[in-house]
This record gives sequence, structure tokens and C-alpha cells, in this order.
Amino acid sequence: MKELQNKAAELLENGTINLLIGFCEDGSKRAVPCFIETAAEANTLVFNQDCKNNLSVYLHKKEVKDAVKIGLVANVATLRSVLQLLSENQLWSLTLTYLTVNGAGELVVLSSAEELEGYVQANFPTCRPEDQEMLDKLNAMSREERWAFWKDQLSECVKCYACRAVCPMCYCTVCTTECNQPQWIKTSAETSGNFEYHTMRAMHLAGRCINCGECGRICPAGIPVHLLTAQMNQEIEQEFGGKTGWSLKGGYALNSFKPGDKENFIK
Amino acid sequence: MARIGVFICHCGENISATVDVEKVARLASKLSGVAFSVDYKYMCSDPGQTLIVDAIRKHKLTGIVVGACSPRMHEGTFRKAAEKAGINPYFCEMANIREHCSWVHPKSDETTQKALDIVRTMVEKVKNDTALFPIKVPVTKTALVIGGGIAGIQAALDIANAGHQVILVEKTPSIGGHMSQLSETFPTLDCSQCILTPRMVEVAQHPNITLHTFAEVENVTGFIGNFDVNIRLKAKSVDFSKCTGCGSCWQKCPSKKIPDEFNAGMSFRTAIYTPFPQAVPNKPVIDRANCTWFTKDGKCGVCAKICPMGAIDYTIQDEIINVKVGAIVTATGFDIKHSDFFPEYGYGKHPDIIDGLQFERLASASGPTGGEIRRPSDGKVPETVVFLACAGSRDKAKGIEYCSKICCMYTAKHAMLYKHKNHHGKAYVFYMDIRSAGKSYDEFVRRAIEEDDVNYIRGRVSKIYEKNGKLMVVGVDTLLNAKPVTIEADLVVLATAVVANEDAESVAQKLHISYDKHKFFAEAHPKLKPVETNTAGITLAGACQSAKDIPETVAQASAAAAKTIILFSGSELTREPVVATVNRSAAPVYTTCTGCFLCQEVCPYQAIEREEIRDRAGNLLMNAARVNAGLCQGCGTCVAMCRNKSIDLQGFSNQQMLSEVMGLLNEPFE
Amino acid sequence: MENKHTQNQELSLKQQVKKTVGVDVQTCYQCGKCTAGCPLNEEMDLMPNQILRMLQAEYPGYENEILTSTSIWLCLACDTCYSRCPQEVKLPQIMDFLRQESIRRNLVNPKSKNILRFHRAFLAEVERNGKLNELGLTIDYKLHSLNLFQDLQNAPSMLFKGKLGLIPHRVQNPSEIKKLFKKING
Amino acid sequence: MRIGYYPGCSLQGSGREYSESLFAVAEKCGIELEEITDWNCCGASAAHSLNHDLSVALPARTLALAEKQGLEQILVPCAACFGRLATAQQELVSSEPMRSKISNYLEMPVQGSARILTVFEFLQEHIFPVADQFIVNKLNHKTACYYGCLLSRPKDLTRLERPEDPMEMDAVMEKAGATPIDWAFKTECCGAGLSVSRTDIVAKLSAKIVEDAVSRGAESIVVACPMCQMNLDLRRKEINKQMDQGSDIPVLFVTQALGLSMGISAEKLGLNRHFVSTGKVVSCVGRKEV
Amino acid sequence: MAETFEPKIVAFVCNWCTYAGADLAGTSRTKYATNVRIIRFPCTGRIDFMLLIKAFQNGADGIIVSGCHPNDCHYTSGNFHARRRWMVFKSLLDFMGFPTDRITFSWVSAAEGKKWADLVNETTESVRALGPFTDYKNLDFTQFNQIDHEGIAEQSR
Repeated sequence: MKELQNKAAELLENGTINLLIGFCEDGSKRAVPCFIETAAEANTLVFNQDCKNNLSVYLHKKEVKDAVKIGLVANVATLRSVLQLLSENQLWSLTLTYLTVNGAGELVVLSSAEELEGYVQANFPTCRPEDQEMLDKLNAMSREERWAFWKDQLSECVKCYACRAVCPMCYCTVCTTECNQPQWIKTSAETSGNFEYHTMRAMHLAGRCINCGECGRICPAGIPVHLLTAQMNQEIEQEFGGKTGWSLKGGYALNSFKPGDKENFIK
Repeated sequence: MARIGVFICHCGENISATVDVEKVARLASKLSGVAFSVDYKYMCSDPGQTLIVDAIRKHKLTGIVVGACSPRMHEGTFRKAAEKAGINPYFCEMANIREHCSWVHPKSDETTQKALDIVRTMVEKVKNDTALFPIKVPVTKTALVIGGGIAGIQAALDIANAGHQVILVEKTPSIGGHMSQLSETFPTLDCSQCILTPRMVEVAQHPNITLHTFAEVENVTGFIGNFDVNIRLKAKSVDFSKCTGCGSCWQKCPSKKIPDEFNAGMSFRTAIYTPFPQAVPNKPVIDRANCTWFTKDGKCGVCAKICPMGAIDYTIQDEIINVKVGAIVTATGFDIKHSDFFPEYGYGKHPDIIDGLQFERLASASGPTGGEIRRPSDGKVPETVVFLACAGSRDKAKGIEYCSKICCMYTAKHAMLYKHKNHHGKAYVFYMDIRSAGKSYDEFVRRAIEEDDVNYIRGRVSKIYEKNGKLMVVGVDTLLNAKPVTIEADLVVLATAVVANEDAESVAQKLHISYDKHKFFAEAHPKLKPVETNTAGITLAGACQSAKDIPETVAQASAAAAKTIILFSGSELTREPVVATVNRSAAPVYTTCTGCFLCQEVCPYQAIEREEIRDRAGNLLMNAARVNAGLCQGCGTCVAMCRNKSIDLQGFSNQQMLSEVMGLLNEPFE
Repeated sequence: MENKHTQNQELSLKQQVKKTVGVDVQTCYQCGKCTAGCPLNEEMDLMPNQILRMLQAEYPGYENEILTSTSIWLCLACDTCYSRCPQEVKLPQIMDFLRQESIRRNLVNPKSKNILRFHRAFLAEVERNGKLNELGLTIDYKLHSLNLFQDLQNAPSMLFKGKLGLIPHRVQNPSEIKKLFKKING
Repeated sequence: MRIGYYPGCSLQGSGREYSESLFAVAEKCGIELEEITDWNCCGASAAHSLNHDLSVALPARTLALAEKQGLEQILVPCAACFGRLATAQQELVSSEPMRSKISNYLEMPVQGSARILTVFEFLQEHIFPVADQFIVNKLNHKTACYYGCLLSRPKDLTRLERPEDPMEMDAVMEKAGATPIDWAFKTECCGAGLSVSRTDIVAKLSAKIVEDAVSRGAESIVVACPMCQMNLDLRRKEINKQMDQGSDIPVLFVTQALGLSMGISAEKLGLNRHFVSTGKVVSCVGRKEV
Repeated sequence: MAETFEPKIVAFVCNWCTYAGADLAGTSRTKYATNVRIIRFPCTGRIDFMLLIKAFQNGADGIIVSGCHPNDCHYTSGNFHARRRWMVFKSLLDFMGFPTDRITFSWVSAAEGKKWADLVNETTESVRALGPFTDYKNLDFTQFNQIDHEGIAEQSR
């Protein structure tokens, strides 16, 4: 902790970064995102288990972009999303420094994309057990049961788009949901429209989502939307290979192909 | 407010027999946005078209739907009619109620209903049509031909004879390519050089052809009609403007022991040399890697002293010239595997185990033996010659699964030539299959067997080794219960595999054209575009695309020339405006494209470029995709790829396609 | 004693080869290079490429013809065929399989019995001691093959030159090896 | 660096002089070989002819023991044994099911992780670096390096640079001061497996080999495989019957030749154990260039 | 008598192969079911998965998606990209419990008029057997069902 604070202070001091995105505790001692611009504030930094937020989402914000030289306190999931974003030609205007804590509990500072890639590949996470359990449960269900399950879940959706807001991969300036010429997605929050929205979202994130699980965690209606992309990624990795948020080269499954790709479902 | 006209065609009886055309026309008139609706016997006939033109003018129609045959049939016809009537031709859509309805269904209400549905969807589409204008791309009417073999020569001459400028670039000091090395040609056995050299001279003298030998393409930018090419003119060390080609320099050159490429390494040449007597241009260059002036700094200099014209200039440097061309013909040719590629045949250790090209030189009147077939080791005339077909070809283990195509024929030719020159000699051919499809090709092979008594043995050879002066060829005759046979040969000729040039990959990358796993250049479509590449404006000729014999090569070269000439037929090239576009809007938005460039990968035509959007101060604000309309072929794969719909396809826009779907389903079928 | 390489009778020999050896004989295009290079092609009754062809063709009766051929026993597994095969057909492995199948179906050609006897004697010796003792082997084999005198003329001089040890070599615990054999042979 | 050693059965019997000379040379160069404790027979051609699992299990046992002994590399001079061990290792490494199946046969874990050295690799990596200082004699004579099948095929196991025309043994002989000839039967088969059961065939095959070597003026044949050595040496009577005129060309193990050049006694190298006299080679020591 | 259910089938086809194949079926007068309505795209690569959802949402009972066989694409690789997109889309729908047996993917070349006719007939029959597609319509009416979704959903948070 102290180590992190000192490092942050140092970086801000010597001008390596102008802005640090990290966590501090609010009144009720909950870890919340914070933006630190001076070394003095660095001592408020915390980094622990309940620092769940994927802070990379803030990298798309104008205010943040203006700071140019940015430090990011990040867990592996967050680092993965940065890597994915870099592979999608985003964040080109920023100089990033990453502060994270490895398995051994030591502070790690990564100051280049290559270092980032190396670290992520060395510490690549697997699917969260609770998610895996869920996926297995759902896959074990009959088609009708799954339909009923999602129908039931999606009927709760109020189209608040929180899932979109917390997702670092949802950086489109204008989302398909806002397109009205033509109107792709029904604006009203009825289940069929919700189904539309979530299929669209899942398709757009399939092969790009880095499984940080924020969308599911944030959903006020408690819909496990993150399972959709989690499942897709597993199938894609299995069918076409390649992991999301793994390398700077990217390798998006849906804009590449092999002549021998599976097609047993095609007549 | 849209005012759509609907025109239902009876097509004689073809439609009206099963579809109630009057009913369709009547109900169509009730569709929202439809201002006029009519049916007629033959819409495509002159009166039919006049009917449409008049209706458009009279009812001030903004768009029309013609319910008739397939758009693949008459779309052009009716779009012209629309244009004639003064509306943009792309406001005309066809409802295919013949091929997709009246011809495939019985006379029934369902059929009529279906026809109406089809019309309705097209009405919905046409309402969302936008005015499109053919894309005009200016064309520089100069062609670049890369490679001076028979393919390049043919293409260059055809294009030049059509009155266009041609720049022909050849890597070596002379044009002519492999064909100039050949002795006789199958199936006619006429002398290769006799038919080739006139063409070479024609190239040299053609007013429309600029020839750059000893030169290579450095890099290529731009797109169809507007390529920008840098060419490296390698230092010849000889001032061609002074040189008369008298030849006294190479006659006096002291370094004489350099393996002669033209004779496939079976003789020697000097350091300053012209590749062969009939070379074009017939002027020497210095091979600096082997010239003592360059290797032992400043020693020798004999050629400079001897040259009566003072043309020798050791100080000449490589020069890069820039040319602008509208089209590129790629004719970079092929190479063959050499005998050191074959472990079981002694890694090329034995001088009397040679490849087909070497045999061509032995059999050629201009070759090292003056056309007498003598074996390299001791110059003896071989009494027994064994030819091996499929040496390396159709050999997965050696990484070459494909058939080299020309070997069956030239092996038969080789065996014949040998027998013609040595009546008492024995010629054996080991083969797996004889592939002699082609005009009077099989007859040719039969002649080798029947008239010239060449002994064909079906089976592969496992090993060749030398035993007291003889080459033991250990093979098998699979037509004799797999009888093992060992033939004692004096000369063995391997019909080695045809492979892509060593530098094929780098050439392809310079040109941005794709290539297969064997480094042969890839055609745009295996059946329908065998000459074009995926990069518009770049065509292929000859063996750089796949193994080919001379007639095939010449045919493809002329085809490539034809494609080029078509491209040059107008000052601008006009293309269907069915292309993708990335939206742009005023500051501060500029575009909804987020510049993820995931679309770039899916484009088969490299049509998607990066645009840097900057403010007045020149600060980079964002990177955004931009479609090069010159390259885009309108497949729309990028459109389906784009998450936030920033790319759209003209003529098949999101709005149009979605309204079709809605039009189809929103109203009841019944 | 040989283990059952596979039991599925219903499979054709071709299919068995694919299943157990993992080689698809269909890839052979009959160029005959294997036969050409085979050191024993003059001895064989069926040439290597013919065996492959017969496997491909699956005409009735071919399976027995293959399994009773002497060729499969003559094959020295010298790998010349495979190392030169343009289609990379693992012929030596196929031969191994055919030998075992021929034993299983009890089709071993009488002419080849000696070869089989030698192999068996060899393994018996190994099963006994875990190591091979050429003297033991030679005697054992001679007894089984009933041609006592062939080779024996060499034995004395071999002994003299110290090439045949009289005291058999053994692994520390021969029963361990016996157990291994038992397990594998089921 | 510890070097494990697997003699195999032949090197304790008919091929005894191979191991004797190998050890003599190693000793000279101060390199220690560590025999695998309680190794067993590799199963040779008998095992893979009759029983696939056995052909893997037997070598696997030895490999397992070597692992237990903590050996990271094992020298297997006998070509036949090398073939079996390497093949078994390949199967163990490539197939998890096979590995578990075998290790439960053996009732001990087996990885197949150790590196298995051919005699050439051993000589190149461990002897060559120090050899020159010990080489005192030049074996001035023309020699035919005979590799046979098992040292040259399959190429992915034997790792020769030019499988059809190997040079590894030639390099050793050049070091020993001999002149290796270029000949055609370097990698032909001598009939090894049929040595006892079909001596007639072995004689035919071996005759071709001897004939070619002799006809190209070789004064000795050098081998690195006890089977080849036995067939070419012990079977000479039968071989000579197959040739127009017989030959008494000696057949040495490459290690014996190298040993001679290092001035090690013929006795110590087991040159007395041969059936065809090796005198010729011994005598050409210090002879002038050929 | 009870009249049989006539499914509405929408076909999304590429211009160069399947559309031409359907034309061929016409020119050779091959009869097939009237239930299909064709929408023409330049290439299967152009077909946006959202259009399929829209079609179902607006009352289609079945969908056919068809284009050029692999390696025959007029644009060389559009169908390859489409193939991956469909594969992912299909498994997403499967995972959401959507009845994907109402979507038929196929390759029909310009020469396969007969195959087109058969494809339409088979699809019509199979969809007719499945009955009207109500699942989607019913989405907007909540109804009781027995599985404890809340419980499962709980875990995932």
C-alpha cells in the first residue's frame, strides 16, 4: 500500500504522469475510483480485494485524455482491457504507466506496451469459477429452460445502459442503440427490445470482451449479462483459437478466417 | 414525399399465366408512397419503356419499381429508361416476379400474393434509394510490365500496339527469360529462339515501349489508374549511350571462370558480359560481385582500357526513377528446383545428374556443346539416358504437392531430341502418370513412344548412385507386378518441379497482391477472374501465377494486355457507385468512426485507408477509416463488421436492407 | 503371447490400419518408390506397394493374401521406404501391425515361421532375464527352429573371442520383468 | 555434466569391443560414463514385430530408471537400442494416454524427458572439443564409413544433417587421420534383424555393401552399430560366397579407429576379438598419406 | 377442415451465387413452395446479423441464409467472414435458448437451381413442423415459470 502511494507520488512528482486513476476509500470505507493530480493526494490511494472497478473505462473520457500522461492502478482484468484497446488502435494519444500488484503482493510498474503485454501473458487469468459454474448450469439446461431463463432475466432490463457505460470496449461515439436511421434497436424497454439490445451487445463484444465482469456486477436489475460474452469468448477460443486482451497484435476472430473453419451447421 | 411508380410486366404469358398481374398492379397502387401503378404486356419493349418514361414525367415520379424479370436480366434497361425520363437511374428497382415467382409456382392466390409481396419490398427499398453517380477515376494511360520473359514481352507488345505507353522492367541484363534458354518447343519442335528473338527485337524497337533491363521495382503506391512506382536501375557500369556492343570488352576480360546462368551453369562467362549472343539490348554489364575492379579495389580495369568508345564507367551508381502508371502487368516468371534438392539422387553431387533446363542447353544449338548431347562430366555422348518425371512435383514430403504441368511434355520432347540426335541410344522415362492434355499434346507423347521408341516405365526412382562410371538408377515397374528395375545410365535428367521465384514473396508484398502457400501469385477469382488480382489494376501473366507452358503463358499475357487496354479505353474509368463509404460530418464530430480499423482486415481489396483528422492548427484529433472508391468492389463485408454503422454500402444501405425486411413482414401475407 | 493389437473384427484391414496405426493407406498413389528402394524387394512375394494397393482395393481374399505373405516378415523396418515416400506413408509401422494381425488371425506363412520363432525365442530370453544372452538365445532358437547346426560353428570361436558370455546377464529382479510381460500380454 | 550410459545387450556380448573401445576413448579424454542401474533389454526388432506395447514398455523401463537416477542425457551407442529407445521416447512424449498406460505397466512414473545421444552426438559434443590433444597417430588409409539404417533413419530421430549421405562418422574418421571415401551404400541395410533367422539374406545384402566399399578402394569399413559389425565381420564367410572374389577388409567400430589414433593399444580396444583380422588398419598407423 | 399452417420464410442471399441459383431454378421451371421471400445482398459478408433478428421480430417463422460455396465467393472471402459470423451468432442464440432450428444456413451456387428448390421445400416443411414462431412474440408477455432464475443469477454476482 505505502509502496504504491510512494510510487504514485514519485511519478506525479517527476512528471512521468500528470494524472493517476486509482482507488481511494469513501466515507463508508468502500473503495471507489479516484483521480489524483498531485503527489500530496497520493497517500489516499488504496488497492485491495474490493477494488473491482475496471478503471480503463475512464481512459475514453475527454478530461482524462487531456491529461495525456496517465498512471493507471489496475488489476489484471483492467490491464487486459488496455491491451485489447491498444490492439484496436485506441488510446493512441496517451502515454500510459500501469501500477499493479502481482500474486506475491509486490508492486509492479509497467511503463511500456510491451511490458504490459509481457505481464498480462505471464499472469493471464482464467474464467472466474462462479461464472464457469453458471455457464455449465445454463449449458446443461434444455433449450426451453435457457430461453425461459433469459426471458425472465431480460424482462427486468430497464435499458439504463449501465452495462455499456462501464464497459471499456464500448467506446463507440455513437452506439447502434442510438442509430435511428434506421432504428435498429427498439428504444422502449420491453423484453423483445431488450433481447435485441443484448444480442447486439453480445455480438459486438464476442471475441473482444476481456471478461472483467463489470457489466454483470453493475447491473441494477442484477442480470448476469457478462455471461453472454463469457460464453461467446469460450466458444470462439475453442473454435478459432486466440485469447482476448492477450497481445498487442490483437487477432480479432470475427475479422479473420481460415478456409477450413467449421461449417458443419451449413447445408 | 416519395412518389413511386409501379410497372408490372406480363412478360407475354410468362408472368401473367400464373400471377394475376392486374390484381398485383391494382393492390400495389394502394401501397403507401405509390403514386402510379400499371401493368403491361412487355415492359422491356420500346412501347413498354416509353410507357415508363412518359409515366415518370407525367406523374412526377421520384422512383420506380418494375415488377418483371430478374435484375440480372433487365436492370440496366430500365435504369436507362429512368435516366431518360430525367430521374437518377439508381431510383429504379426491379421486383423479380418471374424467375423467383411466376416460373416456380403454380397459378394460385399464393403466387399472386407472393408477387405483391416482392413488389412491396422493392417499393420500400426504392423509397430509401439515394441518387448515386458513377465513380470516375482518372487513368494514367501508361502500363508497367514487370518481367521480360515471353509473358512480359507479349503483354508489352499487345498494349503498345494498341497505342499505349509501356514501361517494361527486367531484372537481368537481357529480356527473353526462360524461353530464350529452350532448344526446341513442344509439340511442334520448332526452335525456341527462332520464334522468340524477333519478338525481343520488336520490343527493343517499339516506339511505345520503354525498356529497363538490369532493373527492379523498388516500391508501389497508389491504386488503379494511378499507381506511383519507383524503379531501381542497377548500376550497369557501362554507359549504354556510348556502347556499341562491339564485344571487345568481354573478349578481353580476365575473370573468365564465372558460372554462366544462361547455360544453367554448364559453361563460364566473364565478369563484364552479355548473357547470350541474341541478347536484347545487346550491350554488356559488369557483374560487380565477380569483377576484380570491385572485389580487389581498382585492380584490373582491362575493359575500360580496351573499350574504343570509353563507355566503361566504374563509378556509375544505382539510380531510382519514379514513374506514374495506370495499370501493372505482373509477369515475373518462375524457377525450377535444382538437382541438389534431391538427397536420394545424391544432393546434386554427380555432374551427370542434371535438370531439365540444363538438358535444354545441351540440346540447344547455341548451348555449350553446340547442340550435341554430351554429358557434363567427361563430354562423352551418353548411350543410355534416363529421364525422371515428377522430380519433386507431387511430392508432399518435399513440400510440393502440386503437379508442375509442363514436365510430362518437355520430358517427352527431351527423350525425342536425344533419340533424334543419337539413333542408337536408349532413352528411358520413369513416370507416374502422363499428363498431356492439350492440342496435339498426347499425339506428341505417343510419337515419342511409338516412333522414337522411348521406353516409358511407370514407377518412381528410389535412388541413383554411381558405380564404375555408370549411374545406377534404382526404380520399379509398377506395370510388371512392381518389378524392381535398375538401369545403368550415362546421363540422368530430372524433370524438377516448377516453383515460384525466390523473390516472389517480396514482389507480391511490394504490389500488395496476395499469393498462395507456394508463393505463386493469387488470381482474383479462380474461374471468373483468372487474370486479375485482388488489387484492381494489377493483372497476372504467365508462370508467376502457376506453372504454364508457352501457349498458355502467351494467351494469359494477351488477356492481361486486353484487361489493361480496356482500362485505358477511356480517360477516366467509370465504376458502379456500389461502394462503401465512411460517414463524415461537420466539426466537432467529424465522423462516428472510432478508428478501431477492425474493418481493414476484412477488406479483400485493401480499399480501407487510415485518414488522420486534424484541426486547423494541424493537431491530430482522430484517426478514421476512409474507403478508397477506386479500390472498393462493394462486397459490404466491412459494413456488417462495423459495430456502430459508420460504414454503409451505397445501393445496399442499412436503411434500404432493413426497410426491405420490414416491408416484407409488416403487412400480412394473406 | 502377443497382445491383441485390436479386436474389432468387423473393421476391414484398411480401417484397422487407420484406427490402430493411424496411417491412411488411401494417401498412397502407387508410385512404387517404396518397392524400388526396398533392400528385400527381390525376396518378397508381395511388393510393399502391392500390399498398400491391396489394402486400398479391399477385394475379398486380399486380407488373407496379405497376412499370409512372407513379405510382412521379411520387412527389416529399415525405414528406407518411409524416408523416401513422397506421400509419407508410414509403411514400417503398417508392417508391424500386419505381423501382429497375422499372428492373431493365425495366418503366419510357414516359410516365415523361423523368423517368428526367432522373435519369440528372443522375447522369451528377455522375459527370463530382462536382458539378452546371445548364447541362450542361439541355443533356444536352434532348438525351436530345429536347425541345430546352422551358426553353431561360430559359437566356439565366439566364446573364444569372449563374444558369448557363459554366465547369463540378469536384471536385479527378473520377476519384475516377468510381471511386466504378464501385464502386457494380459 | 553427467552422461548416462546404456550399453544394451550386444555391447556385453557380440559387440563387446564397441563398449571397450568407447570406454577406452572416454577414459583417455577424461570423460565419465554413468551406466543406468539395472537397465534392461530394449526389445529390439522382436518386440515391435510382435507386440507394440511391449516395444514401448521395455525401453520405457530403462528411461524411467534413468530419470530416477537423475540423468538428463543418455548415451546409447548401439544403433538398434538407440532406435528403440528414441522411438519409445517419442511415443511417450507425444501421447499422454500412452504415457499413463505404460507407467502403470511399469508401476513407476516415466516422462521420457532425458536427451538420448547417438554415438556421433556424444563424440561431437564431448570428445571433439578435447580430442586433438590426445590424437597422436594418423590412420593413413581410405576408409568407408558405413552408417546402416538405424543410425540414419527415421531422420527426425537420428537428427543427421544429410540423411541420405551422412557425414558425421566421416568427420570422426578425418579426425583420426583417415580418408573417408564417397560411396553409395553408406545407409543401405545389412539385414540386421534377420541375422540369425535368415542368414542367407543377410549375406546377400552385406555382400553388396562390402563389394561397393572395396571396389572404391576402401581399406577398412567403419561402423557404429554392433549388428552391422557382426553381420559384416562374423558373417564374412557367407558374404564372400556371394561375391565374385572374396574380401578380407576389416570392419572396425568408429570408436576403435578413434582409439587407435589416440595411441590406445589394440588389445584394450578389443581389436583381437574380430573374425576378420584388423591388422591392416593397425599397421597403417603412421603410414604416409594416401 | 383445419387449414395447414403456412410459415413465412425470409431468405437472405448473395447476388452472385444463390440469387443466380434461384434465377436458374426459375429459368428451368423447377417448382417449389411459395412460402419464401428473397432479399438480395451483394455478398453474404454484407448480411448484418441484426437483420435476422429484425426479421424474426417482425413475424418471420423461418430464415434461410445462403451464399457462394467456400472459395467461390465473387469477392473471394466474404463468405468466409460470414461463416464465422454465423457460427458465433448461432451459438449465441443457442446459449440464449433461441430456437436456432428456425435458421437454415446453406451454400447454393449459381448452378444449383435444384438445390435451391430443395432447400426451400425442406426448410418450409421443417418450419411448418415447428409451427408458428410465437416465442419471440410472447417475449413481451411475462408468464410464470418454475426454475429459480434468481438463485442462479444471484451466484453470478
